[in-house]
Amino acid sequence: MNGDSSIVLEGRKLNRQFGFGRNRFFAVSDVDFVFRSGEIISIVGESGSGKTTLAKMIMGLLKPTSGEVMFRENPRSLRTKADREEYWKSVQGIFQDPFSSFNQFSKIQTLLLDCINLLKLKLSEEEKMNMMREACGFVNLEFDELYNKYPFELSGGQMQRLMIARIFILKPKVLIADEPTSMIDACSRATILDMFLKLRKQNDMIIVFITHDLGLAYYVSDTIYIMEHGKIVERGNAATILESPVHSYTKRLLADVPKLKEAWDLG
Amino acid sequence: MIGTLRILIRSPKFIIGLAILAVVLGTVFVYPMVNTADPVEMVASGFDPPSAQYILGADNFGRDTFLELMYGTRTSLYVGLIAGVFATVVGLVLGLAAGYIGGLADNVITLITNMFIVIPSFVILILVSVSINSRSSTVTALIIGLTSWPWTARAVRAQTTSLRNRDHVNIAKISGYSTTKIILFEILPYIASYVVMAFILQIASGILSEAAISMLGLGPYNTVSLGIMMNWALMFEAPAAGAWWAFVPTSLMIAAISFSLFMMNTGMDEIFNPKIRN
Amino acid sequence: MVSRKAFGLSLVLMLVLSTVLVSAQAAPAPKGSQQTPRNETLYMNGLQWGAPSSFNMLSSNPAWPCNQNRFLVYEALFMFDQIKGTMDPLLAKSLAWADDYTLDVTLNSAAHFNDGQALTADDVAYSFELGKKYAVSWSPVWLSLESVTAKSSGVVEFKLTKENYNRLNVLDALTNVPIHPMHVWTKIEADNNNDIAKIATVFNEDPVASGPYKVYYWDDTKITIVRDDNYWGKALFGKLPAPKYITHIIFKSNDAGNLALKNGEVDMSQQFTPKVWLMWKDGSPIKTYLPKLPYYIPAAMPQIFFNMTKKGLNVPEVRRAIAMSIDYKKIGDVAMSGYTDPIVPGIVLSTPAEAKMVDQTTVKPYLWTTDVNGANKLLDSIGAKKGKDGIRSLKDGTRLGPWDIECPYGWSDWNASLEIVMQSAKKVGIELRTKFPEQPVWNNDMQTGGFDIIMNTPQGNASPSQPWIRARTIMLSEGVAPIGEIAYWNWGRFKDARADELLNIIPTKSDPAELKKLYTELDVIYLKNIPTIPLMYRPSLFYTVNEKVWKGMPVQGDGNNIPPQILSDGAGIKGLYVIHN
Amino acid sequence: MNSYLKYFLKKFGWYLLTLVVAITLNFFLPRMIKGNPVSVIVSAMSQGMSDVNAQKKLYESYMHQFGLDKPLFQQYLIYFQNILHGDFGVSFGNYPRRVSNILASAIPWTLGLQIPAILIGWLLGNLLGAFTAYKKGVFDKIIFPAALFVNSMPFFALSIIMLYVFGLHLKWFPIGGGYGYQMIPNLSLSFIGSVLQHHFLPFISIVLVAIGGQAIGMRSMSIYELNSDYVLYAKLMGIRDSRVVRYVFRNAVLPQVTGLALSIGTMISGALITEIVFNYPGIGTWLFTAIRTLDFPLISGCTLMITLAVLAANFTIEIIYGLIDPRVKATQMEGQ
Repeated sequence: MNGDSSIVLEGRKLNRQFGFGRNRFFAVSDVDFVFRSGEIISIVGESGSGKTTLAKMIMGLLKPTSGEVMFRENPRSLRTKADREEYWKSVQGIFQDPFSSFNQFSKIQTLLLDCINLLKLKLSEEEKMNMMREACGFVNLEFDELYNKYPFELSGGQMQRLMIARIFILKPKVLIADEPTSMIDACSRATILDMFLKLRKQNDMIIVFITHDLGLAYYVSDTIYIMEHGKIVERGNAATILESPVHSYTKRLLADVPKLKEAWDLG
Repeated sequence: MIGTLRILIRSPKFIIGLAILAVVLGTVFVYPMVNTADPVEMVASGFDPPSAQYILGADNFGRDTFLELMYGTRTSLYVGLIAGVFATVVGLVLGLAAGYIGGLADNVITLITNMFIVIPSFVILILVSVSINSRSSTVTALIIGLTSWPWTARAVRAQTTSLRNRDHVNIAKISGYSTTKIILFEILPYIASYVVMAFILQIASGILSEAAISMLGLGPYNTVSLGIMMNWALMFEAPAAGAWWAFVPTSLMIAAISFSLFMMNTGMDEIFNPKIRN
Repeated sequence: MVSRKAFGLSLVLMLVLSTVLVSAQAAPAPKGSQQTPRNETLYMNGLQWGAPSSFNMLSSNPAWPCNQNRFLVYEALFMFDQIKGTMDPLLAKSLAWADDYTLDVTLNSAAHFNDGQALTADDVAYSFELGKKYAVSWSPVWLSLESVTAKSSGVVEFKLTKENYNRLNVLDALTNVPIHPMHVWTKIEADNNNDIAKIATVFNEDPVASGPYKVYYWDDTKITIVRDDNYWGKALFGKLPAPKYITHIIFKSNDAGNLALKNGEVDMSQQFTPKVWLMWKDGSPIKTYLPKLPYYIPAAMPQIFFNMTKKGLNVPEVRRAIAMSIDYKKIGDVAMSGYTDPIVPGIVLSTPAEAKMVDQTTVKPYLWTTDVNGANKLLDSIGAKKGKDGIRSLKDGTRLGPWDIECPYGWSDWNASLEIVMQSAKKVGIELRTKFPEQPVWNNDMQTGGFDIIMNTPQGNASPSQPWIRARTIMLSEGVAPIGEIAYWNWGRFKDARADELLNIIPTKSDPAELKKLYTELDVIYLKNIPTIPLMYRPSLFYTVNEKVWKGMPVQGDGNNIPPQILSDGAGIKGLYVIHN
Repeated sequence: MNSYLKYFLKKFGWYLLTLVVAITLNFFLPRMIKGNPVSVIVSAMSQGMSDVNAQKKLYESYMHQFGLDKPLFQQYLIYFQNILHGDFGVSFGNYPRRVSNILASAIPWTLGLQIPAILIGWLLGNLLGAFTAYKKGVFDKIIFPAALFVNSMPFFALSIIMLYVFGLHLKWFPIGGGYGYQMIPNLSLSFIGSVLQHHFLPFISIVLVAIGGQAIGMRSMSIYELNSDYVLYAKLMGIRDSRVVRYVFRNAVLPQVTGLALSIGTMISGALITEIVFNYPGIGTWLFTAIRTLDFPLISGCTLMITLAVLAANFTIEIIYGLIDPRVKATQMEGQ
């Protein structure tokens, strides 16, 4: 691990419980993590292991029941609108299902305009259009054909690329990618992964892949966290973990790698 | 919006419903402009049979039944509309609150909603109406609305709960949307078709409820409504007097209005739930 | 398939089961026959609107036929004849005034109760005493009575009070205090510790009484009584009443009752029947007491009471203008189906018997009739100008309305009348709004003075004390609680010292000429002040018969001269001896 | 603990809580009105009474007897306690009759009228709905709107028209009441015959409206099922039509059972007004009388009975449904 680069995000004893009383269960319990700038991290676990819950807490979409998220070495605050906007300028996400990531009732351009607005840039209409055109160009989409369309007129791959265009505009410090390729056909998958890596190179961005695919994790990441039943059972350098797994769960996951994708992880 | 309408126009059921409603609305709003007489003026003698002058004869008071029917329908539509708006707004607000906020608010609202679904609304309608001494048609409408919101609330809550966790809502959040904006642009459009359909049903059930409580003598004071006309007809023994014109047209009018609304609703249902389409 | 059969079977079972339940829960076990043969049963309606709650006349709400004035089970000393104004002997043979304060009543020695015990002066004294001891419906007579004693077994002596001297009250009581068997009720009293609250809850399922019928069967839909073939009155009337059974059907609403009358399921109806002439248009054997309009003998004047404390309504000209605006003819024709003669305002009815009690020429200048122009002129003359909305305001700015005009929901003839009054008042620039709440609300509003204008009938019963009792109900201010508290008469809180004085003097007088002078003076006060407006005449009881089964029902001009007191009240009971199949 | 037992207890607790809320509403709502029923009783009793003090005494004694002189909350506790003992108090309008006594006399009539009518209406309606969904075409085009139209008509409107046509005009059936007036209830055939004869018109008018409502629901459920993948698959597999139809019917009817639970309140309410039209001696007619006289205890008694019936029906259906349909049980048992 690169001990010298600065810590951007840190989780301390994060817990998330659902339900009350006898129905209560912990989706995430006592999770610690440290994300340093420039790193690519994978959080690997089976469906129901709590990785999506964890991702949502990192993105600030779910409040932890207890524990703390440190952002740039300070406790993260999401209390005011300004706090939140500041955080989301730096921490962004991409979700698994591109179809449900789009509001079916707004046009494509709204999605990108929202990002420009979040950045609070004072731009003319013309400049905004150019910015969006550039973003679309980055993901190999023709903005002028698309901007007035509705999401249902697009394919899944196009949608997910638009999501990446969003990130291109926002240029966050951290990107949480929750199974971003699991619902994409195999040949666009490689392109999309390439785009992620390109983005990272440009911005020195941390990418956190949330995935059930240990193979993919190994292929892209520096650090791997293995999650089971809401707990991080093993963590460390990708190569180390793959070569000498310690925890039995990791071993089982490794054994499953050749089988690949029994089901789509909807969790 | 335009697109939706274009699809709706292709549904014969919706069109039939709309046409019937349009005819009813046209008649009840245009006819009183032609015949400007006071509907409560007693112009004939009680239960005069239909004649050239009074095409539906006279009611027990010797009022022109047809003219009264026009005004009565207006009142009933008004009551149905207000009740529908009230029930839909309350249902929508509570459903959104429960579904979107979740947690304790959800538990409390859901508990209340489920209770008011199981406790017959008719019972509450009676109890509240009995307890209110002076009832205008607006008050009656509000009482009816008060008893019919739980269905909308329950459905809106269910849909909101599932929408709340959808990724486009998450994307909107991390794009800096405020809660109001999320509800308005990310959730409402998805449930709008349902809410409109529920609203149409609420109007129909509002009209039927007004008729039912007016039959019990708990309807609004100092006005003519379809329920009150039915009530007078029964109280003044129109059936025994053979005065079918005092209650048959009224019954058919109630049926026609709710039929047209039900038809529109079914038509919309077939559009928005494509699986039901035949 | 099997399940469907089982389903059908269980449905049938359920139906049968519920029938069994219905039969099983029916109150007294049916004795002998399973039904009362149609040609032996007289069916009535309109005197009982809810299921019987008791046959106990000491309770607040005894069921037909154990109501006051009704002589089928319990009887009183005399039967009042509404037409002739006479008191005909029943349990008593005769009455005699020993002096102004002492009245001796001689009993019919044949009289006995249906358990065989003789009915004596002790039973009569005891029955009156019950009213002194407890608050029951005939307690008020004790304001005018000092004592009731058994002079001998056959003679009862009534002593009247001097300070509250009122012959009318006492004569009324002779025609309506039900005579109870002392040997039965002293025991009931003892069993309940002489506590009226407890005594009043005694159901009295099989009343021991002296009348021609005994309670036979009752449930929520009807009450049936059966003839006592051992009835003492066989001697008095010469025979037993014709119907073996009398059933009163309990309808929940007028319409069901009228349909049953039309179909011949009811023989005698005390219900308001709109357009009754339509009933016999097709040749059905349906009759009213009078063959022509107004069909019924008027005995009461339903009227609207003004709240004299309301601003605007306390102006006599406003009240007179409303009185002159009202379309009385329309009320008569539309609301009352024509069952009323043209109304002559005043405290007396227009019947010959009452009309002669005031000097018609003296009161004539004060009478009013429908005169919209006149009403408008009157309002103009006091400076009440019409606003933009056509409603007038008084000089001081008081708007004439909106005032609620109130009567109970479902009293269809009254509801219609008030609709007409509302329409009428609009024509002279006064805004009224009809309000038809449930009866208890109306009653409460009326008694506590929580109304603007309210409709009621002041003392509608035919009795020897009319028209005094009616006038008292309209005008006596003594003993009337202020607004907010309960008043039992003069609900509008009218106040006139001379009227109070006259109302106190009249019951002590018996000279017709003197009475006429007093009544005339009282009537003039009434007509000048207009505390109420009579809207119509109304019979004290409606009387419509269907002769499909029972023929010879008493009607006017049939030679029997039996009053329309529906075969059960007062002298109306005589009808039971003339009808036949 | 057995998971079904847990489900059962949870449901039971919930319904119990709902009942408590209903009882509370039943008590407080009617007491908001200003009219005082005691004054009616007293004024009936004191007609012509001229001693004001005597009247006052009488009034107070009744206020005391009905417990109306106590603080409202105390009245509520007493009311609650009494209800637990099956005592609904004394009817104001039929004093001194007890409300429980009145209800006992009315309930068999209402049950006898409504249970068969609603069940038969439900059964016929579902058959008709499935049939029209399956046959489609002209049949559907006529029956569906007809059913919808009948369902759009309030129960009482249909009742009045039936009363007019079959009772008054054609004179085929008696026009009101529970049995012939000449009858005295007993177990003879003639009495049962009379009951059935009076039963018919109100029964059929409830059935007709119920058929309409159920047919519409069943039709759309069946169409939904008929269009689903498994039917297509079954057809491709060459499974006989009649068998497919049976599957479809079975799957479509399950939601209809819950539908019945949810609509039973509306149905009972509508049917109660039918009783008024036919002067049928059941709860509905009593309720009407009670409202007219503001007989609080009786109004509460009637509305409570209706609520109780609806709650019981819902509870029963949910319990049976939980037993039949494993999906329901599973979702009910899930954490939230």
